[in-house]
Amino acid sequence: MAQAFSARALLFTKLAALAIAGLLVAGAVTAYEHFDGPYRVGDAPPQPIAFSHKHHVGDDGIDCRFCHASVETSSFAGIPATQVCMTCHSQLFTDAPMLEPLRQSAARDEPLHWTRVHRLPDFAYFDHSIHVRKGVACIECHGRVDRMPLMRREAPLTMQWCLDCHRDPTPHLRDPSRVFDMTPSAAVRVATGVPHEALASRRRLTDCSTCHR
Amino acid sequence: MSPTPITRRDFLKLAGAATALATGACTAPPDEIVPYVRPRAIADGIAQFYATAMTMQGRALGVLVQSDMGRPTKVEGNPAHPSSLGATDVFAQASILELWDPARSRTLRHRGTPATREALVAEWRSALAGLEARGGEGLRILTGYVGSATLRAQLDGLARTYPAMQRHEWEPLHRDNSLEGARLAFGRRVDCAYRFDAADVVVAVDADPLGEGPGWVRHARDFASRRAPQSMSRLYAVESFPSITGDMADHRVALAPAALERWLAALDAALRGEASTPLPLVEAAAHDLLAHRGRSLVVAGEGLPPAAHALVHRINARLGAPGATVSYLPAVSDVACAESVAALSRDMRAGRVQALLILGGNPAYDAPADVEFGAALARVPLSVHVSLYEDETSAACAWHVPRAHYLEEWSDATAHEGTVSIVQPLVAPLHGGVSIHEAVAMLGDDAASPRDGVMRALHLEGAAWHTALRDGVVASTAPAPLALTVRDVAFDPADVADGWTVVFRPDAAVHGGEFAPNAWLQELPRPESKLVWDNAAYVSATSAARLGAKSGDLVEVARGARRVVAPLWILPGHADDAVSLPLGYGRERAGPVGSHIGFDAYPLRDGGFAWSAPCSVRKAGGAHALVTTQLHTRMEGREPAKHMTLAEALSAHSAAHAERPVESLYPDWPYDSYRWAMAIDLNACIGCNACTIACQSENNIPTVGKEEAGRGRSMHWIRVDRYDDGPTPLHQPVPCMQCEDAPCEAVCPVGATVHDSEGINVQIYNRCVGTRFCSNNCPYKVRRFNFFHYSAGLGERPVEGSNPQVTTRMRGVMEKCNYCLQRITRARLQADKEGRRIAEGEVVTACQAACPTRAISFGDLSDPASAVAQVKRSPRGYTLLEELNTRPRTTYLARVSNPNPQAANE
Amino acid sequence: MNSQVLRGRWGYASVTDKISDLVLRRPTHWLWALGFGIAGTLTLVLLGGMVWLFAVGVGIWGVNIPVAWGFAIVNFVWWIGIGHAGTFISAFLLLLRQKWRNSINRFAEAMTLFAAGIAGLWPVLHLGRPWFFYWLVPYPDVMDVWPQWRSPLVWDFFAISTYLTVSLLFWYVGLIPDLATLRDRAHGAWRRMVYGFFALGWRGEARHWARFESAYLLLAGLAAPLVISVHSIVSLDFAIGNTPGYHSTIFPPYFVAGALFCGFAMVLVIAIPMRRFLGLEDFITIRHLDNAAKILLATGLLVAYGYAMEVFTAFYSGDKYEIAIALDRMKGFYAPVYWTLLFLNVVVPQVLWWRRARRSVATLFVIGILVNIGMWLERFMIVESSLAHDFLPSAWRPFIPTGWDWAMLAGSVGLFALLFLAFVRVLPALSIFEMRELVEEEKEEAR
Amino acid sequence: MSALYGVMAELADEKALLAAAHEARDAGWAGVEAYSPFPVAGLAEELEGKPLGVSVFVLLGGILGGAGGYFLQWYSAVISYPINVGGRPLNSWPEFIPVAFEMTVLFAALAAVFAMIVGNGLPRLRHPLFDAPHFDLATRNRFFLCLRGNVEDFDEARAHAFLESLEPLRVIEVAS
Repeated sequence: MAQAFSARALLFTKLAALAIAGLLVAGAVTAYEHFDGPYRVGDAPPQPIAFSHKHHVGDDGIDCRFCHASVETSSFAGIPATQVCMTCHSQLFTDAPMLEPLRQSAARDEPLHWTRVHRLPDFAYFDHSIHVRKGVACIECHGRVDRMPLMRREAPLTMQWCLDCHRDPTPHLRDPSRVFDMTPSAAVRVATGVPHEALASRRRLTDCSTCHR
Repeated sequence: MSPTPITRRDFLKLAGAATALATGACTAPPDEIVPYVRPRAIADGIAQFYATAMTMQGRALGVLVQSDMGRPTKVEGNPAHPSSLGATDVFAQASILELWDPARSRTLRHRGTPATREALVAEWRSALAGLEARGGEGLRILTGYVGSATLRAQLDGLARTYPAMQRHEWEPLHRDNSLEGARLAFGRRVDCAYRFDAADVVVAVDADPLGEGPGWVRHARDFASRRAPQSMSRLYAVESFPSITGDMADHRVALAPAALERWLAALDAALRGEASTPLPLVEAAAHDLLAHRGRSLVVAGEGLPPAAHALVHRINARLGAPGATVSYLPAVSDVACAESVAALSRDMRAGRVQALLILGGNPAYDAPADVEFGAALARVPLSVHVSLYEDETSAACAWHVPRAHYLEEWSDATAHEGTVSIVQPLVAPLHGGVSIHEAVAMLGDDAASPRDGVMRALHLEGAAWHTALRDGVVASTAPAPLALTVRDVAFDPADVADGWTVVFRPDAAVHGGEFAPNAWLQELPRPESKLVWDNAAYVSATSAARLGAKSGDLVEVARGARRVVAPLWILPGHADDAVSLPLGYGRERAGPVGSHIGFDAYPLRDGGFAWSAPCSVRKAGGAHALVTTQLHTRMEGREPAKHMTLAEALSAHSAAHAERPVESLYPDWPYDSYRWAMAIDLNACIGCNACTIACQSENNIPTVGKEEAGRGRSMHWIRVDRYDDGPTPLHQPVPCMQCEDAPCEAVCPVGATVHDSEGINVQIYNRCVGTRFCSNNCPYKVRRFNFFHYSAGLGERPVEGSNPQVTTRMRGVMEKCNYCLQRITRARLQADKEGRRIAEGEVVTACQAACPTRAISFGDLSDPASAVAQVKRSPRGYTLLEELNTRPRTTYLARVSNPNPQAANE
Repeated sequence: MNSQVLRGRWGYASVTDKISDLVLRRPTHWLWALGFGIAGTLTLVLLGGMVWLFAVGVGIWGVNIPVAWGFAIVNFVWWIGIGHAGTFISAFLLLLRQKWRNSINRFAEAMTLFAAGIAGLWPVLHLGRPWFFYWLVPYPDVMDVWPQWRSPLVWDFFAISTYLTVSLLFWYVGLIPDLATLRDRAHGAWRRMVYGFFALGWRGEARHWARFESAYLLLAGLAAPLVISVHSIVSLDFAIGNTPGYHSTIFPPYFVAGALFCGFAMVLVIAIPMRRFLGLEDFITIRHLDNAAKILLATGLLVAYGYAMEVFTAFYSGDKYEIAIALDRMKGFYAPVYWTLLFLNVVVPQVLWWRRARRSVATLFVIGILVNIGMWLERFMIVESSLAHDFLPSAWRPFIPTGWDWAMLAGSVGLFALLFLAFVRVLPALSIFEMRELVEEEKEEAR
Repeated sequence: MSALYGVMAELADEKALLAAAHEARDAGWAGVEAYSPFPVAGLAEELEGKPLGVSVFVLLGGILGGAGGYFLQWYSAVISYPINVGGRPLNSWPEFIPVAFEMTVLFAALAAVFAMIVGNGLPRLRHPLFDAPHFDLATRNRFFLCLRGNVEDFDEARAHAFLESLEPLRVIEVAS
């Protein structure tokens, strides 16, 4: 009676088994890559105007609040209206081709359409004003925008990432008066000491209802 | 609304989703940020409130409207407004959906085809030019009751230019009888403003002052303020249809309309000490009224004939009511609607009307059947109808002009007791509608901007104007009460003929029919029957038995040649020999939501018989599927809604229900910060449903449509249960009880419903997978499930109109009341930024805010001084299904009734 | 004398050839083809229902508030129950050294596998957002959240998946020597390779047999408590809840008994036609049917006791809600269902007291079907009537199934039949090596 | 040593096989293998090399599964993300038992199968024996005793002689 498997058949079987295993692994990896999609960090999407935070914040040293005016009062930090840009750019670089869309917007009274970089799902409610008030600096989430020629996302903005801070905020806090300062928190706290803002309990900060409703 | 029969598109969606997954296109689509061009004063993300007023039948309810990023999203009551005192009714709450309703008229039409404003103005002007010679004879204007000084001024202006012009008024739910009654009694037409807070004894004869009509919200508040056991008033109700007022009465008798008149006559006799035909309750009521001279009141319903109203005025005068419990103010109108519209119709048919301008209203649908208004309209060469929707009248008119919603217009309005308030726009007309004022201005070429028109009409400017604008009321504009002397008017009640009487009633949700396109109202369970998406012919069990019909069977109600076929509904507490037909249904042109549902009762309604008429009723054969949200209205001895007599209430001693009732196996969870809690006073709740719609508006709750509602899938987070087997009908609002040992939470496999540190049982929609175990395990059945993608259904608000602070739920997730978490969060963040605790009264839930009777108290239980903590200490306090030891944060106060001992042994 | 386990004269060779030829030689019978066709059609109905369900939502079923659980749960409990008899036969009877088990365990285990698999399908279909079913699995995710371990549904998830896995292992281990037989007897290189692959190169060496037997026995030892735990946990889906009619401590044993009851009914429903069409009367003898019938009777009595106790405790407890639901079942909207299930599950099985009934193939077949229907109705009664009539009268509302409810139930039955018909074509319906053991034991006894 | 896999006797029934195995042991043969179509009681004991018991692995698997299962629940509910669920204690141990139990059974069962398959050196899809004539009957109705050729001082002639002495149906040479 002969073997059920010839030597070659056996070889092929083994190869097939290996191939299937390989495919599964590859599939899993790619799947992870894809589902990781909305959380991809670091890429700077194209914008109607190649606005450089590096230039405005880093070089010119304009305060965040000049453009993001409602960051201290509202959940929404605020995106500057065309006219806010024009306060300067009606004088400066008035004929720079780069600023054409801006001038068009002002002339035609049509808003600019920026591409959103920091995006949270609809069911996650984030409030800028309270974070700023409690001494969470801009750079904690947005990174060194003063070094970003084009806006890019520094943080994954996953629930896990939010929780990391909500579970132990202290290392990320500084004196509220210095939240718009671009120097890292550690350094600031050496200078000004640890802030003693009254924080909600860790339990409150990790309640589902703190961010979801 | 309904799951909208699934079309090919859904399969495409599915296919799309599948391929999306296949191609791993899971990265979110890039979304945009679109800033303003010019900076705005108000930062986005912060809600603003503006005062304005909503007018119905010429009388206004003052409201504060919430605006998020310039979009009106929620209506609240205006505490400064005398008709509101901060509360609202279902119509005001639902008006936000009306504003955003995509079915509203968007185009100016001439005989159905889109036309330009210029074309209309041109034709109108040329027509008027023709009429000018004869002083505008043949020019007619039809309005409802005019509560706006601005409009009055404009119309007077027109009248000056065209002396021969004639004005007509028509309100389907007019007050001809009471105003005529006043004329009989006082020699002039006046409106009554009641002061239930000053009344120890009230007798309501076929009247529903707590349930509908101008000022009812205020009436309910005043009434409730006198229902606390310490100083409790007594209410007698004699009526044919079980109204809210009847439900709240300490004594109630159900009588057919004719018998009501006899009862009133008997009461009058008894009051005058004459011997009267012995009718139930007459003696007791009479004694009570007399015993409380100056603190008692008799209220007559619109259904009673003018003479009866005159009689009631005389009785009140004898009881010393005027100035104390009732005051008189100039009538909303000097026109008798029925005659006015009949005259107009006559003239139209006679060809005496060349140009007709109809400002609002829908006479082609709701005018008295005998005037055949719609047919007559056809004879008018130039007819213009200004309305929110392209309705029956628009179709019958030559021109239709889309009207601006009251949240889109400048105007002014008058409260039920005469105070003037300003109507200001929250948003520019969404569909390019024009306000009535603009329409009149446009046609009578008056250049002034609507805003200036209002300022001029109210003689307001500068600081005064801005104050009025901010407060929503013009200070001290309430007219001084009229001092009137009452004449003697003979009243001989109609003799009680045997046979049926048909009673016409405004529908509790669609009113006269103007709210038929509103899905929220369509799906609002009617207080008396819990029916939704339909009206029905209401009769008593006895009468039904006589017909040999059961609920749902079709019956034919006929008056001579005119007949209506309607589904029957047996209503406990309804008078025998009478059949009540709610108006406002059977609309032909009420948009995709409101058309072709229910039956139209107007064809039976004459100018002469506006509220009741003799009729014949017979079984028509066949049945209609009526949908009720509550199949079982008996308590089965479980007493979910508790009731006690005044004596019991006064003798009961504090049960301290605020504290935990029973021992638990589980160690206590510490709640070191706030402990939110709610108490609902069944003694104050009148079952008006304002809370239900307020909640729907605040929390973006979708409607599901008749079919789905019939399957028990309504989404209301706070439902009002009704029980008929108590000593008195009981209304019980049931939101989530926020149990501390919540049964729902323990069984959720993914932790989608859990407790937060302030003791709120939160529902995390984005975590919910939809096992529905939580609902099974909820003894109160307050959880609602999205069986289909309801939030995308027909009749919903577009996303711009919904509350941005609340997640819109998708198909397959559970939802429920969360004590308006978004409001608590708003307050918490504010307080936290200011480094303080949330103050008492800083958080007001939507249901609490809307409630006319302040039946709902809400607050922080950890503060023993808080209102809710005090209320919970009341001896009437109890916990729903306490024996289950779920330890709810929401508890109840028992209903109390204050029967007259004399009546008991009558 | 037809009470032996093995009828007629069979040797190692003949018994091997007989059973393996069912797979390797027997041509397709037209009845098999017909059955396969019908089952396939019903399966398509199930698939269609699933597509529609995923497209628009669970609203296509009759579920509502208060009755948020519908056919999906009823069918789940019913199918998982059916599965239990297989494990009971293969595990318990093995431990109890019941040699009559050898000729019925293989297809009974297959039945278990298919039933449990179909049962496992329902909870997923039941979900409002089925695509998130994996949230019941504990894994480190970007949300940092975990399953809520206090929920019986999570216990269910672990119980069902464990049960499926262990049943599969048990079944497969038992199959290895038979697969080797098929490998060695099949014609055609491909068939030999396929069977050979799954036989893992089994040679039947003595020490291999030793390990094989101890592993097999240990698996049986594990499967026995497992099968008890599974339906106990399923019963906790209800008993943990506070709903009157759910909240009852007798549920676990009551459910296990019920499971075996309808499981054995299903064994009869399958065994009777199978022995007929595959000509297995010599292996699945009247003795087997008789024993199965006895177990059916016994478990039926346990179930009857359960019903009695449910009513008794309701009134004995004096709990007004429990009393109300007990009365509602007898007199309310679902009374017809209640009395029907009592008749089918309590009255009908009493016939089995008569030896002649236990030995009448036709009678057993009919009873088997009736009991299966009865047990489905019982699950329906427990799940729906309790929810339709709980604490607040204002919330009372009956559950009325839609066409999709019925269609998908029928579809699942079709899928079961489809799997089984496929099984008898590709794998030995009886355990060959255990039949050889049986032959040997019979020889011993003969001596 | 030899090139042969071994020499094998084909026997008619389990008795003969048992006897043969016994004699082979008495005759001091090493590397004896016995093949049968069903487990023959006591046969394994006749051959040298006590098979390592599967039960040990099952015990270990069970302990691992149970402890791991409970730890997983305790860690996620108490340490990783403590949440107030219906007022229940974080470590609701009675409600953690079912999952722990299921995990115990699952891991024990997996261990059993794993131990059996690996212990038997499976899968082994190709094997010299499969080339031996008549060996296909080992899964049907024949019993084989095989003397392995890979042992010290294996003498093919003696093996033949010994096997013939058992009066088998036939003696087969199995090439390796």
